[in-house]
Amino acid sequence: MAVTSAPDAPAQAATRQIFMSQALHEALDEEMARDPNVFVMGEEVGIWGGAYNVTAGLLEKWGEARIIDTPISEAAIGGAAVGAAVTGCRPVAEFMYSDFMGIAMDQIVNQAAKNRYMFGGAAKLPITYRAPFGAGTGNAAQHTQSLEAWFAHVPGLKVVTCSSPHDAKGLLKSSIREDNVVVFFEHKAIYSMRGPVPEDEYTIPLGLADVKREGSDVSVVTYARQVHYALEAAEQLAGEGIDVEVVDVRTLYPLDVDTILASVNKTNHAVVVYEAARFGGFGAEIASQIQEHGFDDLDAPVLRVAGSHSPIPFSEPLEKGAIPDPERIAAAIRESLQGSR
Amino acid sequence: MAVTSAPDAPAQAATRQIFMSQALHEALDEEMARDPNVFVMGEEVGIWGGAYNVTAGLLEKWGEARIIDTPISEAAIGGAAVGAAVTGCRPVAEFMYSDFMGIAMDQIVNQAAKNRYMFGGAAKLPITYRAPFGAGTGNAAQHTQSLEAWFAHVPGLKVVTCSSPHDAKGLLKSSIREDNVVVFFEHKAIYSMRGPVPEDEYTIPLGLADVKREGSDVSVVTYARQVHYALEAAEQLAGEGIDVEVVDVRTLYPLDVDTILASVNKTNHAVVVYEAARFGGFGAEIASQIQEHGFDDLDAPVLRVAGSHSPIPFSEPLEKGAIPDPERIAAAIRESLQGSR
Amino acid sequence: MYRTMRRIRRFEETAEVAYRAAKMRGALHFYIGEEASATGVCAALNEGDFITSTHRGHGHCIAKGARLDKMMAELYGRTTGYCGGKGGSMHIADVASGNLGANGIVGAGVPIAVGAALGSKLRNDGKVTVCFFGDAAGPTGAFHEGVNMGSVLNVPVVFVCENNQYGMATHTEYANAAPVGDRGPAYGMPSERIDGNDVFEVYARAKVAIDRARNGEGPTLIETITYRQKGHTIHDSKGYRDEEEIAKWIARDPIERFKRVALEAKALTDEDLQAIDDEVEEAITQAEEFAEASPWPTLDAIEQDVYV
Amino acid sequence: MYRTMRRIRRFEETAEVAYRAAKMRGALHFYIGEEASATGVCAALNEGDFITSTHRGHGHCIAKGARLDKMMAELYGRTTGYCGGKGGSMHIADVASGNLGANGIVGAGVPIAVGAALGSKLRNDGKVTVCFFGDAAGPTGAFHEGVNMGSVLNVPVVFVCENNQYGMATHTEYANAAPVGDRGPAYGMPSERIDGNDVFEVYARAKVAIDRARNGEGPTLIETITYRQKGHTIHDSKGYRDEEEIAKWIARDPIERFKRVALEAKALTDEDLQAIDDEVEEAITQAEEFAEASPWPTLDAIEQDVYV
Ligand SMILES: Cc1ncc(C[n+]2csc(CCOP(=O)(O)OP(=O)(O)O)c2C)c(N)n1
Ligand SMILES: Cc1ncc(C[n+]2csc(CCOP(=O)(O)OP(=O)(O)O)c2C)c(N)n1
Ligand SMILES: [Mg+2]
Ligand SMILES: [Mg+2]
Repeated sequence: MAVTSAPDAPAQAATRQIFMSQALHEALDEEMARDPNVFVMGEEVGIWGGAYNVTAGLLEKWGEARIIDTPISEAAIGGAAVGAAVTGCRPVAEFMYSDFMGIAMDQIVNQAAKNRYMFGGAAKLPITYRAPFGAGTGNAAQHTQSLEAWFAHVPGLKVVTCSSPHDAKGLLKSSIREDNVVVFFEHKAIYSMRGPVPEDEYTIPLGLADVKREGSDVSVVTYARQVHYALEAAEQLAGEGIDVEVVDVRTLYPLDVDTILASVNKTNHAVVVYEAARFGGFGAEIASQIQEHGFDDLDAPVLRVAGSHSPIPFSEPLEKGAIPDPERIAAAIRESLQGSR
Repeated sequence: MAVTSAPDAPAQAATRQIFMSQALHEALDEEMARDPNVFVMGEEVGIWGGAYNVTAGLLEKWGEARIIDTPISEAAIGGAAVGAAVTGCRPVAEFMYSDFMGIAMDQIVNQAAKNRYMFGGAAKLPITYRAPFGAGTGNAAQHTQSLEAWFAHVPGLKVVTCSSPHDAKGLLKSSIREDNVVVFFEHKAIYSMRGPVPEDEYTIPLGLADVKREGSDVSVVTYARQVHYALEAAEQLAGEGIDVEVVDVRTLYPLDVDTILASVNKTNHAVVVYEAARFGGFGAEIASQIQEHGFDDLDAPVLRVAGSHSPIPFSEPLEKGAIPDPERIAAAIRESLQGSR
Repeated sequence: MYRTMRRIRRFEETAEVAYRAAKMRGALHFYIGEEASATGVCAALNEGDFITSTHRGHGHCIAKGARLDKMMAELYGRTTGYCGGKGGSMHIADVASGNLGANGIVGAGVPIAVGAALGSKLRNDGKVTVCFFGDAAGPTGAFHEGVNMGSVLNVPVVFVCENNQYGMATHTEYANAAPVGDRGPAYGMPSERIDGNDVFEVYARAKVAIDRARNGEGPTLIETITYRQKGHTIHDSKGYRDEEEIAKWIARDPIERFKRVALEAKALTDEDLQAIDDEVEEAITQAEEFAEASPWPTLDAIEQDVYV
Repeated sequence: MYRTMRRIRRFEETAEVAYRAAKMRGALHFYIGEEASATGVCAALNEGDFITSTHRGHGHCIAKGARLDKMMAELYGRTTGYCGGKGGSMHIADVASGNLGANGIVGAGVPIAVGAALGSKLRNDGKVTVCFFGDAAGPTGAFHEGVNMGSVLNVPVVFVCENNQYGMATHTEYANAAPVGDRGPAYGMPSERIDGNDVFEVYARAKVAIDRARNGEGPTLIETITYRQKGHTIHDSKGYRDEEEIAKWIARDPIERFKRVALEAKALTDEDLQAIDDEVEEAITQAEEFAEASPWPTLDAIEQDVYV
């Protein structure tokens, strides 16, 4: 894990190595302690402890009133969060897999995202929708999607991802404290990744990208699990004398365009990496902004490395081949630099 | 209406001026006559005749077996189309407003779009989902969205739009004949626009963009209602000596990148126009592709003119201001050309 | 209650005239003929209780205590409207008075109401939420998920299905395999179908359900049987209903009926009613003038209120 | 029917061993203990009739007549599997035999089944569709919209809720405000709750419903009460059930029960059963060998089969 520059993480505080799932758990637990209006609802968040163990133990600690197991009713989960939020609660609603958010799209998009606006600002919706996303677990097409582009395109939502336990905790805490609707995506292949997390409390503001590795030759702009693949590619290329900068955008909306542009201004080359299907994915927004605002900085087109134009296949070799990996990222970086070096 | 170059529209056939709603109606009617497996289902498609009159009269002609009024059950409409299609029908399922597709997202995305793939090619899903979209009618935030970017991002779907009665009819007929799932968006502000439609039967293949106006200085790439605004802007700018080419992409997936690139190769300037919220909209995909494949052709960054980062407001001046109009398109064109002329 | 029904009726009649004079646009759904439903139910609520409403929401809004001037201004799309002109008829909310909003999505208010009631349970604030929805919401997934969840979580909510016989041109008996008000057993809660044009009955039955909810005894499902005297929207001129049916229901008009009963029972005199009518008329005139005189929003408002 | 149940049981036991030997990955949901439900229902179907299945779909698939070798190969992720390795356990379909697919989305099969039945009605092909779903699908909007629409459109479909007591760790009585099999009245159709571990009863009751559907008399809702003997997936080792409960249900194992009844009634002898077991064992071995020997798909397959 490269250095993170979270502005308010204490510089010398004691840290431990914990799993990302544990970091998320701590964020929930601490925010529940901090604010009695925070509660958690979702399928299997209580007795089971969450499909990825994030909420394990919270039911025992906080009781049924605040750790609410729901029936399989994604639309009602999405909508109940709206009603609870408008009337003063601060719900954290979990979708077991982001793939199931299709069922709740109306509530998330037509209700949660728009209520404040439609009511002329007379309502506040401090909701956090948590959802695991991404491939790599052999769960096939209906449990592996990366749908962040849908939500980033919806005015009224903020969209957050995380690539490390440290970021996960700090960003989730900020998301819960937000007075806006946040869709918080957790990549399921990195729940069991360990990383340093301070003992002391900290938060990470939304809307700030983080340079996970500094470099001078090319900017790789990415988020969530692909940050790790990008870092691997960077290590690989370091041996070839290519110095790669890796920018983790973290928050998709609001997007920290300044940090991205500053990086491209330095490197003059950009590769955008995301796991979702390439066509129409969130990386297209990043690429568009880079070329629009950094046109004169670019020595080569912004390239994209992304998922295949297919649902995620089940069979292991196919699943692996359907999403970016360090080799494909490295190849795109080489392509980007071709001619300019 | 500028000249359309639909390849298989007979050159000299008799045409009439009809509404876009009528053109769509004819497409449905003709395809129902052509193939007994075609049927129409949706809310108020029968007795009421469709919210925008497209299906008016079809119930009387084809009967309840093939013009099926459903309860308000968007998920079931989306899913029933899947079951009917897999077993050999060719359903045309209508969502009264594309805004309601949030309720059917799971069925459209997890079922319709993926069934064939998940089953290893052992199923065919000839479904057409029709849906009115877009602003301009004062119907406020939940009846005016432009959600095409969601669907274009989903492998397994084809996404079609139309900007004229001629295109509407030809493209809808092709969509119905497609053996894949098509999401067919109709901009509700142009249902009552008239245009020439041949008397004789014709179809327009999916996947072909159409140059609605030729020009040499800048390429405006757009679709649906914004084609008209782009043409208005082009007329306006012609007076200033700026020669604008207007490319109507028509099919968002598969996207006719070749036609777009050929245009940019000629003009060296591109402005992408769409009505949806700018951030993460489909225009980002178009812009990304142009800069990626046409980097050396570009004398300026690809600019985007798009909707505000807000739900669509109700009040007339706000609604107008929230979406692109000819003035804003013209301004972006001037900006694109600034410095290079 | 007469005042409330009269306010609803006259508000809408006035809006219709303004709309036809092109002073408004967009969708306008009239509650005319259904006034007893919102009025009776809301009369049984305490101040501070919550409601969720529908696309046909003027009645709920007025019955819950909204100001006519701010409503009318919203229909006019002016800054002084409840939503500053951003919402329009279909999205009027008055969160301060407990109205969590009209809703353009059929059925969508049901889970929202359950969430509001869940909040009340959590905060132990003693409030009840009433969820209004139309008969055509009966087939929606949101209705089902919401009502089931409300029952499972045992929250203080009352589901009120307003059966005005139609959803657009579709008859309720076509769309619903069984009447909504008969479905209580499927959700482990009491349910009943009542005369929605009798404001006294509506009040009495709603009161029982609301008390039950407030006492922590769980949700109730009530179907108020009524009739949409006008078309689905102001633009509906379709011939899917016969005149006879409409006439039959106009004869059962809830306001006229109230008058008859009240006069017969000598609870009110003609003069009393006239006084109320006059008062309502004044409020309506004032609302219209207020709306007409209010400023239009400016373009800088477009991207405001999206986020806090 | 014994053969079918035995095939299901042994297929899954074999898959479990292979999975634990890391020959498979992803999600694996065992139907063990519930075999009588799929077996009884599918035995009452004609060839060519349709079913929709669930994430726990091996039983439905086998009972509908699928080949074990192609199923096993799919679990192994090989090209020779039903889906060429693209679907895996949760997405096996055999459209040719009428199995319209397992489904990873709880409740999502319900509208699909209604659509298949609607197709049959349109084509007048005399086919019936059976929709299998779990008890935890009872609260979903898809269930409600689908069942209501099936009733409204009066299509030849039979809804079979397999109540195995749990959805993951959530007890069915917690999630469902009322049992699914009691909800017929809410959808204007007959419904019943039956012993899902008694293959004869399941067959008999399913037959009645299927005949009814085939005769154009409309849908039926059946709840087969059974038990998930294993965890939710192969990875489930949570302690939310007590051993006693599990033991009680293992004592009611549908296969052992069938044996007892068949032997007592002298319908079959020990030798008959043994012969079937041997035959099944051979098929299983063959399936495993077939899967093991089958090639992995190559990368060019990734973007194939997305479109026709
Ligand atoms: C989910 C959804 N589907 C369809 C519509 C379009 N629509 C608006 S109102 C309406 C009829 C609603 O009928 P009902 O619920 O009975 O209320 P009523 O209009 O009779 O008051 C329909 C179909 C919608 N707004 N939302
Ligand atoms: C819509 C949806 N929500 C949640 C899940 C996650 N999930 C998979 S199986 C399951 C439990 C299903 O229980 P039930 O329907 O009773 O079937 P069973 O597993 O008992 O066979 C859950 C919650 C899902 N697959 N789909
Ligand atoms: Mg109605
Ligand atoms: Mg179950």
